[in-house]
Amino acid sequence: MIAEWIGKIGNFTLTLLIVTAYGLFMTAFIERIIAKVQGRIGIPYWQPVINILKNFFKRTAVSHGYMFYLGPVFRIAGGIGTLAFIPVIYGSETFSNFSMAGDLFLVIYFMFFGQLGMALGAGESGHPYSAIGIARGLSQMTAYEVPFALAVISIVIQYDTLSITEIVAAQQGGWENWTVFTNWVATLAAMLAFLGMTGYSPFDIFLAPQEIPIGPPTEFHSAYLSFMSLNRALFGATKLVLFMNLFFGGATGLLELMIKTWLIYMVAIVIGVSFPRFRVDQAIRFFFKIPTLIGIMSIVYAQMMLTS
Amino acid sequence: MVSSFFSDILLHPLGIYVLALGAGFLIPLFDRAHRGSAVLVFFAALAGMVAIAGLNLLAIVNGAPSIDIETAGIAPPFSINLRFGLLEGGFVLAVNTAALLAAWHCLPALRQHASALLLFLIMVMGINGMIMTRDLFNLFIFIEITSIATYALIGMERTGSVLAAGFKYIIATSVATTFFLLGTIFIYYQVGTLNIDDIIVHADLIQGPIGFIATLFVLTSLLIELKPYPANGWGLDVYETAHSGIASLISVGVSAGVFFAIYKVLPLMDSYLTSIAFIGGATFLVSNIIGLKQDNARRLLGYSSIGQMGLLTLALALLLQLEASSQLVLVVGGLFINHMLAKAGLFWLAGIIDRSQLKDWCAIAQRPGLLLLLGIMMAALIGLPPFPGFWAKWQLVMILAEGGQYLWIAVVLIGSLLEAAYLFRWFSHARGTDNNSMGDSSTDEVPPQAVVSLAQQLPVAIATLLLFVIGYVMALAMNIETPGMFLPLLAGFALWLIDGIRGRLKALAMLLVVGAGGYWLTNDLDGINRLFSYLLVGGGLLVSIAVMYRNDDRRGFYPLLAVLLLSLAVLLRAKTSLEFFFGWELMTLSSYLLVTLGRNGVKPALNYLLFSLASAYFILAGFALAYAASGSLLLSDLGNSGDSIGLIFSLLAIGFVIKMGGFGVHIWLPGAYAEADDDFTALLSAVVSKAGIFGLVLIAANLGVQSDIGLDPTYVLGWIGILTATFGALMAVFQEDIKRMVAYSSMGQLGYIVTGIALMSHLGWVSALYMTVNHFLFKGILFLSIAGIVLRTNERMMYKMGGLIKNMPFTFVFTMIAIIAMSGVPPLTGFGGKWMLFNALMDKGWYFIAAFAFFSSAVAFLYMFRLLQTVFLGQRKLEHAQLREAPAILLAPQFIMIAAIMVISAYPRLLLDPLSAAIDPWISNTLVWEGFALQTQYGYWNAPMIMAVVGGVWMVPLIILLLVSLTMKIQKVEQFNIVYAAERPHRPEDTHFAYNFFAHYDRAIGFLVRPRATAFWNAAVEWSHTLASSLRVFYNGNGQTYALFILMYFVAMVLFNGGLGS
Amino acid sequence: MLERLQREFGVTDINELKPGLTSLKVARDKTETLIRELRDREGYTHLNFMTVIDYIEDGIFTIVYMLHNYDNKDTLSIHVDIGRDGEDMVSIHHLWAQAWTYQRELREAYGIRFPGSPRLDEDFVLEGWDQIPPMRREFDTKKFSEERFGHREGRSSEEPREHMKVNLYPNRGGDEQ
Amino acid sequence: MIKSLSTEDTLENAGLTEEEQQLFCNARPKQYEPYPIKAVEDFANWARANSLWILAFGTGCGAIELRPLMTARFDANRFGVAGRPTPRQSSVFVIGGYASVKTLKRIIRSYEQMQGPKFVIALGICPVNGGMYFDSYNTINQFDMYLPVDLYITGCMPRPEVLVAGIVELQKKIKQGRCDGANRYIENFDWYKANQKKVIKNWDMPDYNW
Repeated sequence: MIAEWIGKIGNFTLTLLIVTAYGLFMTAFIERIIAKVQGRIGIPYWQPVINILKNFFKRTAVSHGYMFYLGPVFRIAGGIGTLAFIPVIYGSETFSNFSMAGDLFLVIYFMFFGQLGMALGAGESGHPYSAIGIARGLSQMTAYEVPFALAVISIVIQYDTLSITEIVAAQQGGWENWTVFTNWVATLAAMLAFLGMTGYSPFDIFLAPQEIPIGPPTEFHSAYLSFMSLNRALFGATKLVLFMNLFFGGATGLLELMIKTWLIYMVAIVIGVSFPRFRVDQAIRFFFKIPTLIGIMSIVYAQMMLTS
Repeated sequence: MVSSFFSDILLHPLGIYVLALGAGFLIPLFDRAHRGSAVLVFFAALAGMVAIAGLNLLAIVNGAPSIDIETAGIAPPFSINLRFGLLEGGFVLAVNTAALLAAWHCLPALRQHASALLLFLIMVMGINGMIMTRDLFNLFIFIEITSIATYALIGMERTGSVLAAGFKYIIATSVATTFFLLGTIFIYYQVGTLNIDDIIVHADLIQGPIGFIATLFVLTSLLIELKPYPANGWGLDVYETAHSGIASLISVGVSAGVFFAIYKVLPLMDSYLTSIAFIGGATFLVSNIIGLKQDNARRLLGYSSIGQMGLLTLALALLLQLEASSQLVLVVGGLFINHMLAKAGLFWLAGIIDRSQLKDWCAIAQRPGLLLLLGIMMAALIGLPPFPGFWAKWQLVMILAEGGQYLWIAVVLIGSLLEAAYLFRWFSHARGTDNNSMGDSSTDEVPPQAVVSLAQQLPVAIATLLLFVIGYVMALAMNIETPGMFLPLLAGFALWLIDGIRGRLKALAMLLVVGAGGYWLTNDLDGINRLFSYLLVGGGLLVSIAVMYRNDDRRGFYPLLAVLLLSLAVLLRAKTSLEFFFGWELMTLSSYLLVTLGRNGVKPALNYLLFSLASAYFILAGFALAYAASGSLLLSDLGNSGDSIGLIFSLLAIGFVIKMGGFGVHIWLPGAYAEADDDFTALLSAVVSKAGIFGLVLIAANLGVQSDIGLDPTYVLGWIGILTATFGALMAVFQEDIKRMVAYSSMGQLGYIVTGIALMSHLGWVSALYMTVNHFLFKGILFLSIAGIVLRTNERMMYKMGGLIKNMPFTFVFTMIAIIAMSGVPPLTGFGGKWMLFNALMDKGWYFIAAFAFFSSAVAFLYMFRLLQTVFLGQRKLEHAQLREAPAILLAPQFIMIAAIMVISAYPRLLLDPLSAAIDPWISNTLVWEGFALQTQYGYWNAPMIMAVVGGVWMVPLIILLLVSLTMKIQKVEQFNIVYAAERPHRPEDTHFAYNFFAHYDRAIGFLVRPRATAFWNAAVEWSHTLASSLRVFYNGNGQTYALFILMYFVAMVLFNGGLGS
Repeated sequence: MLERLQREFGVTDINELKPGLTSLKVARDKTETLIRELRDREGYTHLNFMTVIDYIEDGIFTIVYMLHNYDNKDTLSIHVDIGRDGEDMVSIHHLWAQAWTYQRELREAYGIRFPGSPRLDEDFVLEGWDQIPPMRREFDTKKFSEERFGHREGRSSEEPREHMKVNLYPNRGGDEQ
Repeated sequence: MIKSLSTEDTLENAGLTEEEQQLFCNARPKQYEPYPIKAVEDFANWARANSLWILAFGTGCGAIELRPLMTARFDANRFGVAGRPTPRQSSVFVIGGYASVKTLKRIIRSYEQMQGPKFVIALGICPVNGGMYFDSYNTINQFDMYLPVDLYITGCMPRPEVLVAGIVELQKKIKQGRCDGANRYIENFDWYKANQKKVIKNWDMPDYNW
């Protein structure tokens, strides 16, 4: 029993390191692509790591209170936990993490864990910009959750299960079995929601580096910031893995994982560099219109699939 | 000789007349000597009349035959005879008692003229005669005697309006009695006798146009005396202007006499029963509609009085029509006694207080005794338990349902609701709408209080006592499980007696009483009732511990709280729908009164009461239908209702959903929750709202499952639930008032539970019950936290707070945990409920409801975060720098509930197994456990493992951060040490982002939550007021017009009943 | 128009500096009515700026209001002389809301008071200024700067005219004209 | 509020009203030592040097020279330079030329809100000796009297190329562990404060803006 748990924890630590490293690498990679588009060289590949290290090596810090101190802890716990409940590579015991603890529903709800804790930490800093940023971020979250929820319901209808492993299993056996091809409506709705989830332009108002200096994390610095940067890489990669699992057939190996997630990420990046920013109420209205409609259609589509 | 004289003459019913007439002679005589002695004679005579009636009635109840009095020594039909039977005895006793009390009440006015004393006796005697006589012409005589005596008494006060009213009265009654005489003559012409019994025997002789006219004249003139709408303007003026004692006697005494007269002649009127019912019903409904518009207390009572007589007439006619005359005593007698005591009491109170405008009644706002009397009278009048009206109305509705008279049920219930509306509006005025219990009431302008002596209150108090006694007797007659059902009232009364002692001691006593009583009431329950008893009674006690945080006087709070909590126990204990309804109404009444005790609670409480009563009437209607369909009052027989099961389910569900603040009928909820006392709000939300859930579970179990048919209403209910959840959450987002916000949140969370129950599947129910427990836990914590915050900051607007985490760390942590438990974020309890609900929804195929559930739980994050952010985080106000943590007695129950949340989060099986077991009798278990993991068709949920993983992934970064912190110099800074764009903040107020927190959200989808429901209900109120004023057009105050109306009424009656041609 | 102004307001020293820019002088007491007249009747709806010229030699401040007429693209420069030592000036903040910012600036830089102008005494650019207003010509800014802000040794400065002569235009060798 | 006697650890915060005293932290800043292990310190310095986050606070005309740094032509991203909108997260403060007294107050506030190690680059001649504003009533002449400067880049105005060269130079200095401006500030805290208060007359902020 104990040995089993130690094994699990060891495996998970490995997954965690790989996914985090991959997330960091991908951040830099995307940055470099953007730089290339702009005719620059861009940051070195290890720049995100250096930034995180630099912040760990800060020698001073301030604290606004215990919730402020715990905010980044909650944040990264949210990221790690979310990863813990997702099987990363199909068929691999090593990368199945703790997905036996709960299903897709658990993952979706656990995503809030970090956001809530982080929001509380930022709130205690007493900075009005933090509160404004969170207010905007949460509002936007309620909006993109709608198409996402609809898409998730659609695929749950389709596969008749909430277990991520089983959803991936159902998509094995060739690209034509992937959700993106079998249930493209749900995938479309989910990918639109994904744009909001990643927080890239045009849905990055809650960070808004110019108007409200970087929103919720305004007061965070030093090691706190390192935690949050780590989480940003980790959580971003985790969301990609989740989307890959749900809609793009999962991955049977690390290489497949990387290629697929990178491609999914590119969607957000391409749209992000092409469009200007929405105001938050515009963003909310946007999600309640076309994406929600597509989401509703996806449920109808899934039901039709079942009956036919 | 002497003894036989007593027994034969004085104690004989005839003694009533002897006493009246004898005293009539004696009074002027004694008056010459001394006014006081005349008064003594007067009272002796009245008391004698009461005694005679009482003793004779007792004898009859004990089996003696009814007494026939033959005058002139000749047997009827050749002479006038009087009868003193069971019904007559009851009426006579009631009337005489009321008269005695009324005499006491208006003694100061009566003793000014010796003749008034005389007239009063004559009037009472007249009424007695009307009740007892069996002779038609004699009846006319007594009516005339009464009329004239009444007229004279009305004129006792010689002001213009009184004289005008009296004149209109005598004209109207003269016109009516003229027709009566005509009718009598015609009947005599056809039958040849005036004896009513004889006429009934020879009823077949009354025929043709003459017979038709004769009976119609008799009937209509009697009905006119009862002041039916619209020919009743004259009566209203009298009620408004005459001395309150006289008015009360007109309202209860004269009306009783006439009513009994109608009862006597009804055997002749078989063909008119429908008209009579219609007249009664219309009068009841219309009077109560018009009553809404009244600002004058006495006129309002007049409308109520007329309405009640209408109800009595309706009940009488319908019962006879349905051939349920065996229930006459219970229904009509109950309604009559109830009306008589309550209405007379209200008239007397109106006389004592002597404020004509309703809004001036705040004169008794600081007089708890008078308020209590007023409240009891009104509660009795509306038919709330335990008063006679409750039982009578219940029985009436049951009989109507059995007879299929659904329209009349609607009339009775709507009319009652309207009556409740205006009566309790009055009560609200009396309660004083601007009542501040936070202790700074000294700054408010306290209106001059009415000065009332104890003696003046005596008649009202006696009436109250009689109401209770008769209510109890009726309860016995209805086979109610006494004394269990009356325990709440007893406990409340006991606590009321010690209401003078110090606050905390009272609270302690209350807890002990409720604890003992609750245990006694609920210890033999099992299954789902036992589960709910833990929640409602045990949980109620737990939350109630917190009431000890206040040590102020809180008059009335503890007794009412005991009544409320024990009535919940009664509810759980109920085996029959009657017992359930009894508990339900008791709960409604006590929680209403508790809400009025809040800061500005009176107005929202009125809303609360009206919606609660509406809910109760839906429930009543549902039970009535079920009774009609299944023929049983047992709750477990609800399912045998055959085809009407869908309708019954709908009615009952509407009732319960209203009580839970469902979408569209939620407008009472925020106000009541926000304005009630802070600790009581916790109870209201955490505990009392569960009564609605219990009801829903009950009907879902007994109706939905037992009947074994797919119920379409459940799908609607599912949507109602989820819309409630969504809109509750959305509206909570935009509130500034912390209590309103959490109130809306409460509404939203209950919505999920409704949906869970509506699923009608095992998993759905388990999720609903699980969420119920969870809701109890987190809402209890939240509202108690808020109580602490409000106590310390004396503020309810969230933007006026901020940064309280530094002062109230425990409250913050508790609130945070409660909010995580509410939000559904793993690993705490909320997740389990949401997970099961989602699984059950998917299982059932309610996909869009599932999507809504998702959305609303996301929206819930907005307000949850706002609560934490704007109250505890952000910038602390300067004046809050020295605040202390909430009192320990408030924190203790919260701590216990936090511990419960933690345990359930880690081992939900501890809770799920009993829940599942409680549901098993209805739906077989579908929970599959694999180790610690719960499995459904779709997914799995391993709570202990989730807890362990989350704990792990939380602890590891924390340890790392702590280690890293060792290498850094971390400075703890103050609230203004923030990056403020290179400036510095100047005041916490302008640095704290809190007001209109989600302005952008409002811009995006705020149009969804504009107060449409409120607008709708306001329009409904407006509409009913318009209707009331348009129905009032008949009352122009002109005696001639009124007389004309009476004539036209006859014509209308003739036409309505087929004209002369028949 | 100018004649009318001369007649009604006693405007003097009318000077057409260039086409479309005319300066004129008016007495202190008539300033407000004149400007109001120009704004409401003559279409000079825009206050370009207001400033002060310090004639320390004459002991006066000349306050300059620059008004512009969008219709005929004409600009009027209205000069008002006030005494240099503490005489205050009529405020026109009620004519143009932005005027109070100018007046605040003038108060801070020159010490001219505009009674009634809002927030007049708040710091504008100089926070916590404790000397005589710095733009008055009697204020020795170099001396103040050296006293207050110090002076780093090793600094050499060149007279621009000499520097340019030597370094930039050596060939022209100092022949002016 | 009763305030404990001024000791070594607390500052007087005389510029604040009594009501405001409780709203600001009054602790005296402390110096920090290098990591005890030399290798760690070197590694840390390498990381710091390669991740220079510049505070986006344009304090003078030099601010305009910072903008081209991020463009394709100069691409300071290559050196790990990035802009940061909040001083809490920044490590480099570029003083963009002249600093008026009013701005100096904001510069001090922002500098103190940055977390150590932190570096200051003084751009242009004005921070050195006042430059063309040497006789202004409103512009300080010697910036290093108020805050420690780690690197001067002179000129009026220096071109972005020079700025890039300066950044590389700063990186070298950091790697060598010679950029201890933040510690010098704390070491001579009282001297700096005296100088600051000499020119900033309305001192309505705490003595150290945590």
